[in-house]
Amino acid sequence: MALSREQLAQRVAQELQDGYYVNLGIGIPTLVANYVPKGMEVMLQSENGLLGMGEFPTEAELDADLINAGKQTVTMATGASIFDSAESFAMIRGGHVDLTVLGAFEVDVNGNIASYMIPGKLIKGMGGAMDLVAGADNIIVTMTHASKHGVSKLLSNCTLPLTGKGCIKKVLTDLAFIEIKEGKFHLLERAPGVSVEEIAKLTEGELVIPDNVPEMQF
Amino acid sequence: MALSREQLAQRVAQELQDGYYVNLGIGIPTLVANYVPKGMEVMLQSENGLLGMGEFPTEAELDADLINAGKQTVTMATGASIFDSAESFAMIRGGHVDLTVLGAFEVDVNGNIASYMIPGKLIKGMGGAMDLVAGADNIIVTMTHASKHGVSKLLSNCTLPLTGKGCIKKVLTDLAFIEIKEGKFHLLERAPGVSVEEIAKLTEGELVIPDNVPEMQF
Amino acid sequence: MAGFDKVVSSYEEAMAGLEDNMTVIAGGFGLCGIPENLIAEIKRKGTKGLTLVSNNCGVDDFGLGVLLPDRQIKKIIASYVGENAEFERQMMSGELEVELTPQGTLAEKMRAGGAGIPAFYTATGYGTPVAEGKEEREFDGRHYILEPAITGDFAIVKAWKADRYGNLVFRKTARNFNPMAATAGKITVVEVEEIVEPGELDPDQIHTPGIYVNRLIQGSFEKRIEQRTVREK
Amino acid sequence: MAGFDKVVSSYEEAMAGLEDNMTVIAGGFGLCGIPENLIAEIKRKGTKGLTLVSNNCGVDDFGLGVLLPDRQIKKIIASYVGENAEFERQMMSGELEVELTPQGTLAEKMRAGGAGIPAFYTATGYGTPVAEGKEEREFDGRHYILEPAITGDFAIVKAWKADRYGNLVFRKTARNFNPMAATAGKITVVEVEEIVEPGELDPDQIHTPGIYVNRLIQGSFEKRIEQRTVREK
Repeated sequence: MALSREQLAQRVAQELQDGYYVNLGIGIPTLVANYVPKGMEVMLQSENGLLGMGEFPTEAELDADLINAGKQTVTMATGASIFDSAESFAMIRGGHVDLTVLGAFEVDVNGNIASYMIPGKLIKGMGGAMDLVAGADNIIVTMTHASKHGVSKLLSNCTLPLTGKGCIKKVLTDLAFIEIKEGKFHLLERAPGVSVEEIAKLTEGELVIPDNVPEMQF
Repeated sequence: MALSREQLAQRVAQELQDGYYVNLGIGIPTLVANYVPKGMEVMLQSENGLLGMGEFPTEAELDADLINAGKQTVTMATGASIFDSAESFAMIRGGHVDLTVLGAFEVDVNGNIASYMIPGKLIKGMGGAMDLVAGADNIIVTMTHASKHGVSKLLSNCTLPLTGKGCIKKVLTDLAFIEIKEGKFHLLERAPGVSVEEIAKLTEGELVIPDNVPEMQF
Repeated sequence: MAGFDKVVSSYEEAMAGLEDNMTVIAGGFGLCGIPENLIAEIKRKGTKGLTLVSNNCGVDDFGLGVLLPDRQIKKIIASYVGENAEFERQMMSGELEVELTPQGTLAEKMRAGGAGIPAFYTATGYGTPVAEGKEEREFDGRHYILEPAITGDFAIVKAWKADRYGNLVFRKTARNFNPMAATAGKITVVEVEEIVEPGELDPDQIHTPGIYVNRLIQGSFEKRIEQRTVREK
Repeated sequence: MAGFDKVVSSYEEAMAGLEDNMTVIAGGFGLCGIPENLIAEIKRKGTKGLTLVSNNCGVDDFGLGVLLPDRQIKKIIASYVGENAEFERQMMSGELEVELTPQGTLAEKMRAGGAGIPAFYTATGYGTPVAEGKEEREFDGRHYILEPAITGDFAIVKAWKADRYGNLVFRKTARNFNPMAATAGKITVVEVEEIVEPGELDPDQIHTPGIYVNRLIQGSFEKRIEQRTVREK
């Protein structure tokens, strides 16, 4: 079975470490915050200028001056700090964020990522994604392994305009957890009940399959 | 009569305008603060990170955490702000300071200035002087016109290592107020009782002398 | 109060001197911390051919989006746009020029503009469409591109509090691009919720020193929320 | 308090891992806002061959100057030095390498180092000895030189208050180079006058977010004044 959005978030959350500063992109990455392991503390960075993002506000707490990078109203966690956009991206570009999780349309065997633009269709802009993929050393891309029509999104070469070049090392799809190194995809884990063959069939770029590919544990 | 230190400061003060943000270098420039015309407000920038420098403190006000760029204890004026060194020099380099006053060893007809180093003798460093001369559009250099031995400090070419290239337009010496343009010194005013001939004799670089050179007014 | 009093008495006075074809840098992220009334004044004035530098372009009827119907914007430099239909129409038809710039690069370009840094290198955008036409260079084995600074004829900024000297304090994430915008305008105009007397703000806690501010006006703000997201108590 | 508690219990622990020949970036301007006790700990450890990045080098018996007698400093990158006799002797004899850097360029190099900007252009130093060996370039008819960023193995910082998460607040002009230094160290060690619990500092008023801080210690400070200048009441 392909992973649900919640399971994707849960699996990413297993990569967290106590004391991590984490930037979570819009969509599935945002859900990761719901699965931080008990007894562990992470601090969420929101690139519009907030370190220590808290839950959504109650009606009573609602504050138009306090939003996240997805423009949603949020609250501040204990020990939060506020800064301007230049400082926020100094933090990101300077490699101070421990883990960045974001979505993508395509990734390829050279660690390229396309996530912001479909020519002629979707041209809203890259927002902070280009800075995030260029600045972070530790990035997890979360995405579906293939389109609804079975077209692979794990490619030899990205076909869409790139968000970043050679910067992605880990991809979690609804089918598999994959590492990118030496110009190849390396299959690390498979979703529960998903066969190695199924993953191989839906992976266009070269895929290295070890003898033993464990199922993800939840 | 050559101007006294106080007169140099007084003459510079005549160049102030209401609402000016001013950076005053160490030495004579510092004295300018004592001659701000009545009814006029200027705000002093100290490049270690203070806009709105006040008077020296009383014994009771003395605070080791509040110093100026000359490392002297100071106070803050009403409406002062504090910032870090990067911000301070962003302000300076970005041309936001209206007037900069600083000393020099030599200036030349091309607007070059040497003020920080005498090889083999004085190698303490440029501090903020290179940033100040590169960043400000409006600079007044205050200096003695010649050495005690009668060697001119207004030259065809600076002989000492430069602090800045082509950035000085106005020089006030103890003998004259001079503008630098088109590769020449232009005599604007002379110190009371000082003859044009005396100034010419002590000016090594080409000096343009208009028919009428008014005496400075105090 | 003499030369440092930056307070003006009308929005007309606040935006005086803005002319067709000028460049305007605007603070704000989405609809958060935008100079609502200064934008409205630009609409009222009808200034045309503007190049706007702002992270976003508002929505159809609020924020910078209100400058679209009368075609007041010639070009926009932004990181994320198209939250409104008229914007997309003008972009697709080529009536509106859009220069997409990564968010962090945009913030740094404004800062550099205000700080007298003409250009800087960044890894952001290397190997992407953003790098097209830009110098590429390696430092320590990593690839970077050269990004030029941005300055504006005007900067329009929203702060929370100010003193009459133009010292500014921002509130929560409404800070965003506002401090950098404030440094990068030849004329920087700031609207605030509250103006206090000089000396009332703690010098250690001023976000933007008054030296960057030319004009200051107190306004009232709608503060529209773009994505109203609440949790059950 | 879990993973974000940066507080260590001794100066030895604070400077653990500092080894010979490392680069250390230090906050402070003159003797104002210097990490007195962290410097003293480096002296006690006897670490040698250090490259120090700091605006100044203290005085004979205080601040970074205390690292001179035992020849712990191999090289210093500073804007203004020579306030002490031993420094001048070592510099003149060639025992100590000195790289003079304009003050604003030094501050910007630290900021760039922390911000992932490998190099930037500045007009400061163009046509002077500082430009030697550096790329020169024109933008809009003005001359600039290319300045590389600086990072350090360690950064040592003095702040006024911190919470246990490492969020920092500085006091008056003791701020100076400290915030930039804090961003530019692989390991950033901060000593403060007071440590409070997370949540006690106003998030809008934090000067340095805790993400930059690795270790935090509370100390007591002499705060020596270099130029004691007072006026008659």
